Amino acid sequence: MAEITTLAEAVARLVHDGDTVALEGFTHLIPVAAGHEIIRQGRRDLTLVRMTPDIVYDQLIGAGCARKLVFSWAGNPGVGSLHRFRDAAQHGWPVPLEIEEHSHAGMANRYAAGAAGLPFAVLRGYTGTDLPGRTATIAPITCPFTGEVLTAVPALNPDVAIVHAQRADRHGNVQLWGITGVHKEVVLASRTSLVTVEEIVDELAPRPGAIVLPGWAITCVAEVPGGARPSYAMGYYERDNAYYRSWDAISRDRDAFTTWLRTEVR
Amino acid sequence: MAEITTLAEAVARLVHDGDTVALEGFTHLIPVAAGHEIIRQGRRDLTLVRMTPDIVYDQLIGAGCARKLVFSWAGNPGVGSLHRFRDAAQHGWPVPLEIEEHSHAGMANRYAAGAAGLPFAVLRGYTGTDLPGRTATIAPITCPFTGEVLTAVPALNPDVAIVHAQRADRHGNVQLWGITGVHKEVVLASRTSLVTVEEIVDELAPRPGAIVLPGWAITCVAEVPGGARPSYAMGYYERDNAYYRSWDAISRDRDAFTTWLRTEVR
Amino acid sequence: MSSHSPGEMMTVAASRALSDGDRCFVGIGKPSTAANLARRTHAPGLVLVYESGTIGAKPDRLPLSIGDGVLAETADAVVSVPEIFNYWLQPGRIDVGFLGAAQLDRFANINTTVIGDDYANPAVRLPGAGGAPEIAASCREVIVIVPHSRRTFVPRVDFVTSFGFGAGAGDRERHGLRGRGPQLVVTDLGMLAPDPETCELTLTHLHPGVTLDEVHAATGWDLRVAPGLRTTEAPTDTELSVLRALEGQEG
Amino acid sequence: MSSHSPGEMMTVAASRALSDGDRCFVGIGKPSTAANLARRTHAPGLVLVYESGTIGAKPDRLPLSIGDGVLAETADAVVSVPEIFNYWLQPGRIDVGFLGAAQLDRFANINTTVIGDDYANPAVRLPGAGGAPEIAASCREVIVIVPHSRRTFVPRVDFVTSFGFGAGAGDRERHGLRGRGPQLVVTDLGMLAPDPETCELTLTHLHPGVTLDEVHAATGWDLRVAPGLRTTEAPTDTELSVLRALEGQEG
Repeated sequence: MAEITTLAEAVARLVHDGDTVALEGFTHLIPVAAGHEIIRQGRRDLTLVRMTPDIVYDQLIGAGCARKLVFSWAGNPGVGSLHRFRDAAQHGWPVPLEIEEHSHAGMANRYAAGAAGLPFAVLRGYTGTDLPGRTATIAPITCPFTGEVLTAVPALNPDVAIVHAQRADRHGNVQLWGITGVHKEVVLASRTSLVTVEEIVDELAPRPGAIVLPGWAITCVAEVPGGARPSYAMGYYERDNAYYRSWDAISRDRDAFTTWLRTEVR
Repeated sequence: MAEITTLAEAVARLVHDGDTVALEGFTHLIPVAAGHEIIRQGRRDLTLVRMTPDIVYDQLIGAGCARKLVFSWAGNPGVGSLHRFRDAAQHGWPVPLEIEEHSHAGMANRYAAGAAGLPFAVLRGYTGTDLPGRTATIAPITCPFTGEVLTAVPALNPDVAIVHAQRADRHGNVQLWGITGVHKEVVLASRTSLVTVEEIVDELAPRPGAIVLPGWAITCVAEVPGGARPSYAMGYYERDNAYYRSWDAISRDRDAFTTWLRTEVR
Repeated sequence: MSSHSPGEMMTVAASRALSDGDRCFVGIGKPSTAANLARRTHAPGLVLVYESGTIGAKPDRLPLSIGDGVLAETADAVVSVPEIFNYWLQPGRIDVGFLGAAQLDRFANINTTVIGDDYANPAVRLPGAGGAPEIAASCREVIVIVPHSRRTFVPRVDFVTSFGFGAGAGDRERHGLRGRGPQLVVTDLGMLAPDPETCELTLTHLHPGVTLDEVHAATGWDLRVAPGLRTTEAPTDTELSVLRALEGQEG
Repeated sequence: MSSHSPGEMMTVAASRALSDGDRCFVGIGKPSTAANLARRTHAPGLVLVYESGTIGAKPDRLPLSIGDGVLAETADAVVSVPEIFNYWLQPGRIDVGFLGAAQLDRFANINTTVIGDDYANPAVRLPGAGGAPEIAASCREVIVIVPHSRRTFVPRVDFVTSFGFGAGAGDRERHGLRGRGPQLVVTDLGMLAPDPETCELTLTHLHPGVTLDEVHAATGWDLRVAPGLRTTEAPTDTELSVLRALEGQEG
């Protein structure tokens, strides 16, 4: 049974310096408020995992929380580069950032293997590209029946998964709908998990397209209305596109970013 | 785009002597009417694939349609044995039946690998049991990252998948809900597919718990109300438990079965 | 205290082995009855998971198959069959798996495949594995429910469909199996548990009114008796009335 | 006939490459605009598949991201991200994949990872692979949309993020790749296609008003011209008005 608690308590309890932490949400239901709480609590040396590091990871990286990033596409979607990510990866500011990069198919399968309790996943992927030469966590594997050579990637089993969802009930059962991305996989793959939700309700009325994650498979649930802004929560609010665009200017400059961090997060 | 046609036309077009055919439906939405049509059309030498061969496979086997059965649990659920299956496997009546047996986890993963276009799947399964010694399609596989030894099973890619569902629209998009079993996997794993449905409607109103298979991923759709009886179709009719019980007496005896076949199917 | 049948005692004893909050992988028949009884008595928070993909089912009557519509209608979540095995059973999320057996041996290996030594020409062809091999491998522990008879309780199963303790202590570890295996066997005569040292099944409980001789007569090997053999507590009035109400609904 | 911009010509030319009924794996930006334009003009039955898991999306406006809510709301089915890659892209169910590029070389290999020779200390760190490597591998064919410039059209990409034809003919087959790879490159100046023999990209079309010299000047290798070089048909009034209505809606 998930414990229903505050965001601050949940992050304090689950996220420790040096942990491997995955904040997921494929364009939808991104747990931005939880990311800010990690910054406020001053976590360091995190290995951050995410298929699509975008604004919230740029913020975590710029705030110096991360020593490593595991990802498949790092950018400000529809706008351009992640300047804090580039500054850390290219110039080591504020701290050096190691990277481990995959494709979406590889990352999705790594979570799926983690959720399934397997040490690796098999896919048709990466073939002919320069990624296997740069990423140690890509290896060939031979089909024992046909002899065909495919690609293996190791499971991802983060210490903590953090995702956002629309609703939970008082037992911590979580309901989400719309684009569900890798929400289920990352929660099931991780040793512990935190789900922030728009609201906690007495009963989860069934809804077309909705999936439910049972409360007993989740560690903590925290009610955080608006917790996915500036991304969106279908049925609650739309994506704040102006914010994505405005992030470009804030993040381009170390001083502007530092000011933003001091005034908006800490 | 799926072609919407009659059951007889679809079976005539898709199911040929010697084909590998999977009629799926995990206790729910079992395509019984389609199985009877295969019997009526007199198909022979089929390799029949199904996780849970039950009454309809007992009938197909008793009618002499099959030369091989690939399965994980063969019985009359809640009642007992499949007498036609046993008679074919043990005494070769009406024709000998080769068997290839797996566990549910293995079969489900074989379909999933087939749907994913992979030659094999990896699972933690069969370990320590006598199944690998009897079933050639089970092999060890070593994780290239940890060295751990797991189990591989080859993909299933039947010539034809046949399943039943609640509804389709006029483009052949299929909607089903309740226990969906391996419906999606078997349709996607197979070279061609037939979905029988309770009704064809103008529009598939969204429904909690429902999944949709796009019409372009299906070969034929046929409207066959009651096509899953004596199994059930959630929202349409209940399981006919008396029929499952009555099958025991019919199937125990070759003559009784032959009479049933002549009067009820042919 | 009303009288009870051996079958009722078996179901009640199995239900008591389930703790509130346990996640239980349930097969149809006695396991389902026992699990539903537990949920209505001492374990209201028991999470019922069926291999048909229903997680957290709360049926208001006994389901008639592992894919009964009442399971889907009352579940917290309904997932595909590949998902239930891969994401929910395989990683060890399930506390207790319930299994039956056509044959069970002194090291709790289970046969539901064939009776007889010749796989190709068996004396009896049984239904096969179903979900059992992976339930036996992956659940934290396994409970076997099986009526006691010499036909069933054999020194060595003809076919290992589901692995118990193999040839004895250490075999599960050697195979890399993560679950603890069969920790309890409930029959209509008593209860057995693996010896902590040897993993051989030993008799720990006799059901009320059953004699040791009866158990020996129904067991196909020289069954050892655990130190401090006890008598199972008879079903309470509540257990019996809830069980009978459940079974009366069936069919 | 109203005048049009080079960008409009590029989008229109790409949209024309899509056939009615095609299943198209769509990225955001120009590919999404081109696909939505095609669906509103000559290919109403085009099936739009986005990597966010939306299958058969029918957006009534241009989506703002590959995970825009309008895609989920209008899709025939919404599936998880692992499923969209494993069950839908990987087995070859998609006819056309649309890709962009930061660098594209003469054998249609694509770089979206790093500019510069030193992966650890790149001149420019780009977003990375995303879905592209497997789109390039698994779709029946790939269309690349990319503005023409020497910075982009390089003899050899600094990093192969997505495999085109490697070092030339036969390389896809040697790698066991099933899709036919990039069959069309649409730029703001013209269109390129692989030579049937060598797989080297050759110029097949000039957009109206563009000269061969302009194309050579914007290409970082000695670009060969296909036999029978043609001029792209200018956008029709319908194409332009539908495109402008679409783009007016954006943002």
